[in-house]
Amino acid sequence: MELIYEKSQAGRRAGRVPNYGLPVPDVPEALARTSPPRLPELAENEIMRHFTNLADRNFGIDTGFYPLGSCTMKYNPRVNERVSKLPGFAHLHPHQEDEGAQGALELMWELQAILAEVAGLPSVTLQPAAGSQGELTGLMVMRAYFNDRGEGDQRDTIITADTAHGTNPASVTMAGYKLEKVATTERGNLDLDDLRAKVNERTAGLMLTNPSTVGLFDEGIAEVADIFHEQGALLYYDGANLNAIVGRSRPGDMGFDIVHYNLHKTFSQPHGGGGPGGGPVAVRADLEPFLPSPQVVKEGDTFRLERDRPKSIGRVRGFAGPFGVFVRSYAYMRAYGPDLQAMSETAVLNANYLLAELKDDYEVAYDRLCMHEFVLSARALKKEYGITALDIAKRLMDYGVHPPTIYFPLVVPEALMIEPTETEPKERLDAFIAVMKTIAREAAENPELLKGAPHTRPVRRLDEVKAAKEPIVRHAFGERVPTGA
Amino acid sequence: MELIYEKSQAGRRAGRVPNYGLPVPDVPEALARTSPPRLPELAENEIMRHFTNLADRNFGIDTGFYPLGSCTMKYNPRVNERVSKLPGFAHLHPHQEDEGAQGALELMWELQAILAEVAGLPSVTLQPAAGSQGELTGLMVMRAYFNDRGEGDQRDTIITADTAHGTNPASVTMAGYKLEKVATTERGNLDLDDLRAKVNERTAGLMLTNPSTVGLFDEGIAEVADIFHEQGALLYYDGANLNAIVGRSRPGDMGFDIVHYNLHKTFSQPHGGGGPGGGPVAVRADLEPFLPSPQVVKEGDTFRLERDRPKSIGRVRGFAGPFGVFVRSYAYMRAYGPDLQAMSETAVLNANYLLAELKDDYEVAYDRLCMHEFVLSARALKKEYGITALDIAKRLMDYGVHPPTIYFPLVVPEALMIEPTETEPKERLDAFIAVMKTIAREAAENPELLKGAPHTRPVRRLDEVKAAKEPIVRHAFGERVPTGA
Amino acid sequence: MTAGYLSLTEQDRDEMLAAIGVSSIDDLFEQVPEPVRFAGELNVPPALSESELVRYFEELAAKNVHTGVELSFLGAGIYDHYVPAIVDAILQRGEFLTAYTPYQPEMSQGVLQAIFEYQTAICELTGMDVSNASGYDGFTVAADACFIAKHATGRTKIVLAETLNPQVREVVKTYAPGFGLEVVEVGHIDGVTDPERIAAAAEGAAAVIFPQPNFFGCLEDAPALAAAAREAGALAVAHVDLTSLGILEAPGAYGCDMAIGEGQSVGNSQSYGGPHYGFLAARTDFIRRMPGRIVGQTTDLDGDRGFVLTLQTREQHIRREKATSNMTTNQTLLALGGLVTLAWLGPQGLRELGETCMSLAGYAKERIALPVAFEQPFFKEVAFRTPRPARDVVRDARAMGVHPGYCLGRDYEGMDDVILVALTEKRTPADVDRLADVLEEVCA
Amino acid sequence: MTAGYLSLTEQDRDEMLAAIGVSSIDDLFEQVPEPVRFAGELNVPPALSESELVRYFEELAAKNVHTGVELSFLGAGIYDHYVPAIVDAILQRGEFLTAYTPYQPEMSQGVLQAIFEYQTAICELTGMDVSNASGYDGFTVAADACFIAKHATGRTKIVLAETLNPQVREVVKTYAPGFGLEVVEVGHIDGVTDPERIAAAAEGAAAVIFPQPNFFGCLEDAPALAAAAREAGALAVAHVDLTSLGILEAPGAYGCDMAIGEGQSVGNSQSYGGPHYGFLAARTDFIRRMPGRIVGQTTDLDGDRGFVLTLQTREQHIRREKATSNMTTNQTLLALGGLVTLAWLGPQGLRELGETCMSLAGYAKERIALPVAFEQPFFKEVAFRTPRPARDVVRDARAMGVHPGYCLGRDYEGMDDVILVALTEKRTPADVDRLADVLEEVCA
Ligand SMILES: Cc1ncc(COP(=O)(O)O)c(C=O)c1O
Ligand SMILES: Cc1ncc(COP(=O)(O)O)c(C=O)c1O
Repeated sequence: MELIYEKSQAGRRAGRVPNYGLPVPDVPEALARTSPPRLPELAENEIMRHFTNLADRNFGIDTGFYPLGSCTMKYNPRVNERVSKLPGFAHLHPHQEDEGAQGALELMWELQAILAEVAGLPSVTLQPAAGSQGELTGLMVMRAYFNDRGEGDQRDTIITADTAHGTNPASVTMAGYKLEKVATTERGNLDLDDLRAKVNERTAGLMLTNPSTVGLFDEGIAEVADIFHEQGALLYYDGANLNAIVGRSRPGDMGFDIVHYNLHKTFSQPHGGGGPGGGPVAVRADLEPFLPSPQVVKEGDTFRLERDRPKSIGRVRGFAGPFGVFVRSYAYMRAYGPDLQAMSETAVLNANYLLAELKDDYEVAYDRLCMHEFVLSARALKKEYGITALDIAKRLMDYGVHPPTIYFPLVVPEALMIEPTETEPKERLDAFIAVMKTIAREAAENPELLKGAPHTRPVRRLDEVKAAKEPIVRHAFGERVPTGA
Repeated sequence: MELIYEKSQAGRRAGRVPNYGLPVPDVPEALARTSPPRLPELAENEIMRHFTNLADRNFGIDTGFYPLGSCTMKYNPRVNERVSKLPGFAHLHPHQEDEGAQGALELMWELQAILAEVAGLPSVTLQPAAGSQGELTGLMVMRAYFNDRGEGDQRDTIITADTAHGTNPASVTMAGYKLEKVATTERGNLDLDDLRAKVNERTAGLMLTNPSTVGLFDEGIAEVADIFHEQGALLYYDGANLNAIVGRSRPGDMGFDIVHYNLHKTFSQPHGGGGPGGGPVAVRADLEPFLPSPQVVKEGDTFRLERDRPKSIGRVRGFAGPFGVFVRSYAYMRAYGPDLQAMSETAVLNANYLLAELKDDYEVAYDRLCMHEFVLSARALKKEYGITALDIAKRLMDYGVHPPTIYFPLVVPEALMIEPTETEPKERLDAFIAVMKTIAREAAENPELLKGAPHTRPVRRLDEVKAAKEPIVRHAFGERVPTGA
Repeated sequence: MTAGYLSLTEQDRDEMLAAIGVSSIDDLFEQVPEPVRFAGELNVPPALSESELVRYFEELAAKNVHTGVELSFLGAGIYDHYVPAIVDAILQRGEFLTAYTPYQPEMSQGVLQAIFEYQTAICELTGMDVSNASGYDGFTVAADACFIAKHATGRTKIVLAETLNPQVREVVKTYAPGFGLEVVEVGHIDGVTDPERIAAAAEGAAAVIFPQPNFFGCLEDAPALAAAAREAGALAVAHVDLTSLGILEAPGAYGCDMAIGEGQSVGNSQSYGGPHYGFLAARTDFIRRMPGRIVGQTTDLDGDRGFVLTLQTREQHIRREKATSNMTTNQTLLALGGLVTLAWLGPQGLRELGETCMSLAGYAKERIALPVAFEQPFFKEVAFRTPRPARDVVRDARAMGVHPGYCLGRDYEGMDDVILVALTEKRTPADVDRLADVLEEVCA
Repeated sequence: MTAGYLSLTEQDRDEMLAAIGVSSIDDLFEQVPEPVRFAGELNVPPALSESELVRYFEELAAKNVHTGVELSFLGAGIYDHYVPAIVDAILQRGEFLTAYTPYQPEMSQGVLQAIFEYQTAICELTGMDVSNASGYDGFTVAADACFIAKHATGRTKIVLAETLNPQVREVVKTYAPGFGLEVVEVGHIDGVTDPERIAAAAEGAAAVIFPQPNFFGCLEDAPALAAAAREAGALAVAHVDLTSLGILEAPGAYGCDMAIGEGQSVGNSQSYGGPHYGFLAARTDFIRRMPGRIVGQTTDLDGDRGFVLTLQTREQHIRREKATSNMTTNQTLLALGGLVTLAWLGPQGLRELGETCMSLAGYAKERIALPVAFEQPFFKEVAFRTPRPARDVVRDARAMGVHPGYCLGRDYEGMDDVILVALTEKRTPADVDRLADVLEEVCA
């Protein structure tokens, strides 16, 4: 398909801007634009078509099944979009005086209360923009806490699991900590012996996903918490997998001191092809003073943004957080009410059903009941037929299914990480099971079919190596390149 | 694709309705529902997917070029949707007191003023729901006018052109008139001699589209008007082709006494896969008393719905008309302002460009400059290769173009009626020209390709005869039928 | 380039004129005879850029007092039921929004299948065999029904219950002369229609049209009315509210020949009266007399299922002056809104919706300290007698932010003191309390 | 079935439990050790049906005073520019709205191509070679730029102009300790930054970040600031407003190494501060140090063009603790809103937008009877000195329905009497007149 720039023609235009006939002040010559940006020039008609046609080349939850592990691709209710666009929310300026933003502040306050209840921890900041920024915020809070206790220099290490998501180690570095990794047992739990050997007075804390990135609940979590707490270290909970346990188990009760949520996973903020998200962080009471500024506070019946927070780590992004995300996630929570636990129960049921039905056809990474997701391995198919996780992923596309997450977690070779979520009906699960079984057969009978997949998408398999070798990351005006479909 | 009923499962549900815990009064047993309607039972997730997938099987202006003659498929600006959904419009109850509906009434008043200016006739009713209902309304006004003059019984005949759209004769019958047809000359004008022979004291009026359904302006329109007016008869203007002449010629100036507009054609109300539309009617001053009730009137600075209209034909539909349509069309007009004429000029330019570029490859019905649309004939292709207008239409689908109107007007054999509209860029026109030339070649070289077309749509060519012979017009629960794609 | 939504550049225009072989736009309009050319500039208000346009429309909209600004109990044919958010999300998809009538079925399977599903839902709700793809609204479908009845029976009298929406009756009377029909109205007794009176009026009639529930909110003895009509050889036509059909019997189940009505209450916003959709369903006998579009199932070249517009020999583009109707454009998009809403509600939701409305109406009847106008079983509307003229009550209540409802005196003699209060599921018991308090105050 | 959005029926559940080989949901949670199970019911507010939910949210929203209720001149980083209607129409399409990050390119060509087009637009506007797919907002991208600069230069000092948005400076300071960076701020002289002071501070610095236009609305001598930075071997980073770039020079054209900023003003609603998108563009030299997603062009098996996420060896899922950033989720949908808006404006519209804003700012300067705080060339904001504390002026003006702007005293000492007035194209000359009149009244 042509790029929008390739459809452009000089002098064409869509939008018109008011012109009030006032004189335009001069810009000092040295500061004035010398050559205009080559933005697209199309009439509105063709802009609408361009993006409609692009949308047709994209797959979303609304298109079909999207079992992308670790991403919790659940249905995104349209009522959440509706309420997020109410003018009182969408057109509220972030510098509006608190008195003129009481509805927004009340909403944030209520959202925090539910988040706190879900985590079992009392204090919440809504500021972080996503899970990763929540991680970084949590680590900064840790540092501030230890600084406050005079242990800031001493505690320089964060421990993560070998199954950890890449953001965890990356956040550790960005927060200025050293990283230490701990092993996972065959059952998928943290290796307690390894842990005991590594946790000491230099340890600032642990970062852990629970259920872990292999979809298993750490059966030794209470001991893990004790090990850290005994050494005066803190536990950070990566909430990416929170969808497994809402109303069934609470990170605070497990012993975690700091928790982030991914509102775009557990609480249905649509991911929009990459974002936005929301990564609130909850902490135990004595860590509250370190949370970012500002914080919503309630005084009598009125709400206020508190900026005078002397021990706070400061501000991690603009304003009070991605407010539009809060509106959607709060709406999602209010549609469930105390039935929120049914959400997690169903997510776990759906995952276990898939696992049960697929484990005869694919190698399972861990032979246990899973939580909200599970990991299959294509190792055997690779050895026997040369069929990789990638080939299976691409072949799924031909059946109208978005592939699962592949090659993650790294501890499982040829990993296929499958997370159906709670909003899928049994029919979709059964259809997926049938397709996966078909593909397993195809791998044996017709491996070339898989190697050449996908066959039905607007493009065939794309060369990612080439893209990275000679990066073309913007349109080269004038030089035409061959276009697909 | 499965029907939504085929995806249904007992006990599943999407929406929830408030339940306030109040006692539910009893319904007398004889009036109570005995067996529940078999409505679909799906979760919201799958409803959204069902209609998303259905949308993917449908083609709109947003998808691509849609040169459906007589339908004026121009771009539908999204700002019109935005303003039509403002709560002050969308949630206004039609029985709201006039004092609480001043904005709506003002909008209708302003819309009427522009419509009047465009038609060159002073009085407008917005009530009719579509062009066809506008026609019927206009004929009822005629009848009321003649009744008022005591000529009601005498004048029992309406004359239409042989090129007339089917709605014209159908409206004539529904209005209780007899129909007489007048011939068209080789140049596409009304045959004045034929007309003079047929117009007499029994004639109530003429219904005419100008430019006509073959896309040509009637060069003798002034004489036509004289012939009718001399006999005391009235002229009705079918405004389906108004997009050709806005700001360039006015029906009132041509001598028409009654005019309807198709807001869903000329003024961009999206057609929504079949409707809604809007069919306002304008009349000359002395016909105003006969227009439907209610009418918007202005008194000082306030607006009011006038219901006390003793000579009115009465009400032709509910309330004051399809108000949401008025909002969109008025917004469309205000985006152009006095430049509205550029809309028609460009529509005519685009059509003539296509005609000029295609007339060597296809037989043209009339060798003249056209207005906003033109008619090609596949007669020669049919004779030589057995390729019909239908085959060409189906083959266009394979090239991602919506087919033109075919087999209309009836006076042209194997007609292809092409209306590009003003919103198309030259690139789209050029692409269409290229495709049409390719198809002309294919007709000669590979007629089977056309006979078997379309090849790329979700279904292949459909059997319309079978559908009419054994009509299946609703789902037969329980009996499965073979499903497509 | 000028204002608006045009796509041609100067250069495009010049190239195109050259290709046509003319030198200016004016040349293209040469075929318009000089005397009927319009030379001036249109005298219309100036062009607005998009942001100015939005601001202007916002200002206009702000001059309206909509449901949401005012606590409103207006109904009387159009209702403030909740339209689920998915409706708009689906209807705003360009493939639906910007498509024409599906003349080319291979390009339009989405719309065609959706209409087929809509027809099925209407048949299920009404207990009928066939539904068209929609009529203009719940008013014109009554005229359509008369046209069918005339041709089916060869008779020329139409009987309307006076409890039928007054605007429905007005529309029928507007159409009647052209159809060659005479209209007879049958008055009510204590808010409902007497089957015996109907039986008498139905003699020699083509059709009897009666409402269920009726315009006063009361439940008619619909089975008896239908029987009275049919015994006289007239077609029995019920004008029904879709939201009632989870609770009230389907017209097909008590012998009606047709069921018609306004679809707005399921899936459309009030929008000051339109656009909405009218539904028209009938027994199979009348399938070839139906007006408007009908979608039918068929197969493609491979034998796979598909959908097409069917029975087109009924329609104007083929039958012309002998057509069953002149209708082309209908209300497909609005009907699609109905289908989506019905799917969202499902059978259980529809029943619950009716129960909630009824329960609120019952609560209003109990809570409001005014006598009811008619002591009859009701659905979602209740008529109350006011001690002062109803118009004054409305005016004074509105000044307190509550619109108590529709003044029946607008249409019915002797009802200047009757106010019709509509209860949808969007009103709460607390809202009813507020209404009751305000009415008490303004009626004192 | 319970509340919410679940799809399983009782029967489904039973069949699935049987297939798994357990007898209850509780069995599935056996792996959660008993002591950490949560046994109770969550103490959260009750479930709401959709219509109740909407009403509740409408009530909350009504407690906010948004632009549109109040005539507002608030800016200071977030602006009330017009967002064209097509933006929402496109962003609400489920294929965009409900997709994840395009890890599987063959499923995601739509999003990938759109990001590629976005990257191109940002490069064009800023005069840079490479843009990422978006950062969280216009605040965090400054921290990202520092991280790049640190690794590119091996230096640990960051220089910030004090005229840079205070919240940008706060965010940099929050991140700095973790990055091992020290932050130095350079004060302004008469509302703008002195290049010589920058030159002095830039010695040994990794980067200098300065705004154009600055937080006071004034135009900086940006080329001189960039030169001062570069001469000292520091990277020159301009923090710019996209709406100015039809009028003001592209940072790339005056030697900047990076250009960053808040994208909200192009294509996003204000939304109480988010979600919006931050943009980050740089010279090619820094491509492998960029944080976040980057889309690149490639070919498929047939040699046809396609797009993929590229240079992933920078990223956390591959490089883990050595990654250029921890970012995964970004702001793609908001950036897409930016792209659509930029395409809608085109080069001419963008220039006109800047001109209209500037002309209104000029008019405000002339019309408002208050002294300007800084006599400098400006873009769309002007700072005025008030005779009373600015906070009081704001309070009193708001009581009259006008929000006159941002109190600079919130961030700058000695500016308690300065108010920053923002002019977007949505304000009219008449609006400015009203502001002027209200200010005159409340300042008297
Ligand atoms: C386990 C885990 N941790 C952290 C993250 C990062 O979250 P975000 O994308 O919100 O930054 C993810 C997201 O994919 C994840 O799956
Ligand atoms: C020439 C002509 N007249 C009348 C009509 C009927 O208009 P509507 O569809 O608005 O009822 C049409 C619509 O196709 C038409 O093309």
